Amino acid sequence: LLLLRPGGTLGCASVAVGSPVVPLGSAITASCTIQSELCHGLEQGKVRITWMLDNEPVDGSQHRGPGGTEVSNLTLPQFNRTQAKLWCWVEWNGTKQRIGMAEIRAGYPPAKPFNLSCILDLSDYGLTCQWEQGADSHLPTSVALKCAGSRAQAVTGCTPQGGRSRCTVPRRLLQLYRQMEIWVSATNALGTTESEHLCIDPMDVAKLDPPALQSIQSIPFQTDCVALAWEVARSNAHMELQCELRYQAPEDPAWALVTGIVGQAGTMQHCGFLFGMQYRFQMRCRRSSARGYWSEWSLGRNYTTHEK
Amino acid sequence: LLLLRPGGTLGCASVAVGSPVVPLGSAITASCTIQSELCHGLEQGKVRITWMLDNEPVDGSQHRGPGGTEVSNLTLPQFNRTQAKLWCWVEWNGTKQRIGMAEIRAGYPPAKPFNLSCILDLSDYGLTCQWEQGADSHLPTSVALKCAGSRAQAVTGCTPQGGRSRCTVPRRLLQLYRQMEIWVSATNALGTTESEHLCIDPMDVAKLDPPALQSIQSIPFQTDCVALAWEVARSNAHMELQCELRYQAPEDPAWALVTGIVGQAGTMQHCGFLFGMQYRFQMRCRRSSARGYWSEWSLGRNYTTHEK
Amino acid sequence: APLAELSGDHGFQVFLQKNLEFTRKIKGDVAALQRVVCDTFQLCKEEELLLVRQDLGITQAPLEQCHSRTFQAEACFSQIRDGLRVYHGSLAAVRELLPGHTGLVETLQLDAANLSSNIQQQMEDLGLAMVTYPTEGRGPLPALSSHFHHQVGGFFVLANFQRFLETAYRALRHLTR
Repeated sequence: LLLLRPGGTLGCASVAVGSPVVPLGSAITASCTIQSELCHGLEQGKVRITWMLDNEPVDGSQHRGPGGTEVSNLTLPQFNRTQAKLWCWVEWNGTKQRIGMAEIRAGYPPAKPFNLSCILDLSDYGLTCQWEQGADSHLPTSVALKCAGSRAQAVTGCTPQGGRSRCTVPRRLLQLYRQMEIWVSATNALGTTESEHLCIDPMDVAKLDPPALQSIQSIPFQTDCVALAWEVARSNAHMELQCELRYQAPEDPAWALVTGIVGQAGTMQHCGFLFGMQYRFQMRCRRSSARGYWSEWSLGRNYTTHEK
Repeated sequence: LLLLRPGGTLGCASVAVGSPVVPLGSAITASCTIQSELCHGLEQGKVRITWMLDNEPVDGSQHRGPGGTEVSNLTLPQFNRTQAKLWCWVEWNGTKQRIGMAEIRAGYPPAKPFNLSCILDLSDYGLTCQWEQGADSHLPTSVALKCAGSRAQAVTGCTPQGGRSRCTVPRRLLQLYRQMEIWVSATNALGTTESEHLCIDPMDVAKLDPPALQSIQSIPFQTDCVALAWEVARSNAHMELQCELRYQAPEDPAWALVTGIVGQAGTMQHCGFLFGMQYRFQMRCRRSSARGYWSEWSLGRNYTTHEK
Repeated sequence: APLAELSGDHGFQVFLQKNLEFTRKIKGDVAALQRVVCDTFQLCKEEELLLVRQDLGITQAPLEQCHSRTFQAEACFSQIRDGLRVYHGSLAAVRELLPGHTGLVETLQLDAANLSSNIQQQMEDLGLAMVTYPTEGRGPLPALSSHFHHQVGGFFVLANFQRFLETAYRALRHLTR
């Protein structure tokens, strides 16, 4: 154990490496320099320097250096570990002493993030984006989602926590109803890369809350028609929506679909139902600009048509 | 948009009450004073003042006041609501106008908190105290746990959140292994009250982690005795503890208890067990100063004694 | 730019559709806050507070350019943009009034600021001349003498803002094809 003398400088020995972070598989050069007169008990001229990569001995070449120093140089032609400690040892009083160390990391420049997509949550108007990280670079990599208004004012965004590939931009950093530029940036010691840039109006990727089917009844009594009353969720009350209805008879796996239902709330009529049959109805909506996501299907509602 | 004319004064009308907070059931006096020349369109001498308590009309007595003002006084002999708005109205251009308002609250001085008890959590050495709040005073009441070292230096403590009757004093505000004075203080507009003061050393109310039963075996083979190896939890390793063991035969609802087990870890012997019977064993500990709480019972451990 | 040319431009129509929806959203949130003020302070009807309003000297953000027969997009847009900025400031008084609804008021302020910058940026995109109106005395509200006056002040900030949005909505809709 190398006990530092209080206030003592560590001139006794030092390990230098070409670069502490290198591309995986590339060569490593290092040198261990010992100023023996600064190391109590190390007799000048009798210093034997050895190296260990983590726990494996590796060979260096030792020579007399300037100013009475002893220097050992080391080259590892192909460094294939992502992380290792390079130890410099000397013999001292019949014992082997760790006298210096350098940490080496190896990996790749960050992979280009891809499959970037975002959803606006209407409960708090937070914009949650997620992406694929790509191959592991084996190096500490800082990833951030970047977000700029159309006038490229300040770049804001969010930082994913706990190594996840998603994060949420809070409402106060967004500009609603106008195009924003959104991308992912990844940086590590070997470089920086960016995903494709998305140009989206956060409102166009709003995840709508499902509508509610209020009531279903036959009209008038003899026909094969049904009237449904429906209403959109409050959070979508100010939007122009297009909705669709689906219904299914119990044994029938296929859903029948009624599209092009427009407006905020209302009743709609649909015919062609079998008599005395129980049907299951669901409805969903999307912004009429057709951009953005469908809401989930509403809660199902069952209705049995009257007998003939 | 309240765009005040620069320098506009607001002297047209004002409502004054004896006190905005009164004991429940007591009398309320109020006055509404109108300076008609400061109210555009209110013709002097034709001002008719009326009152409403929330939405109920109440009668005042109106008279000419000093400086051309009109004053209406109101007395409510027994105010039984915990909260109300007293509105002063005037007629103006054929409409009734709300011209002034005073909020009145009624309740009781805070009830004396009681049943104060505290537990020291050995995982973070936070002292969590809880108490009973007593009857609701119907008034905004600030409650705080107070905590003073024996030399009555600074009074620290904690404030319960969300109306709860418990809070946790962090380690940095505690004085371990010495008596501290702990009490609850409650204050509202009608007064302040304090609970009984506890004098405790936080360590004496430490909640110990349960010991662990390491192994159970018969010794020696023929006897009705059993040897148990046990060990206290790491968080209690520095304490002098007294522990007790309990065991129970499956059908037997009652637990047999072995008390006075002392020390940190060890083995103990106990006899009197039936042969070929499965017993369930548990152990718990407390600080040997006998103050403070028992730990929970350890995880149960079953052992079947050998046949005769 | 003459109106005809403007309303033919697809980008401009997209801008109008988006910001009509945005205005409807803001109006919905203002109405929600008006319900809170009514429930909390029993201040629900404007006609019961005309005398106090007169006493407080409450005025409204000008929007006459959006009314007039000689409707001028630049002038009207400028007044909408400026009025939104002023309401952004005045809503601070409502936030103080309703500590339990800070989130909703802050969202309203964010939306007002966003709509204002959307209009500003659209005017720049269209090369419309920016007219800036004097905003004397239109900062956030000075301290008011009593709780009651503060509550009435908050009531009128919301009532006037709702009216302002109604007029702005009609002006934007007037420009849609």
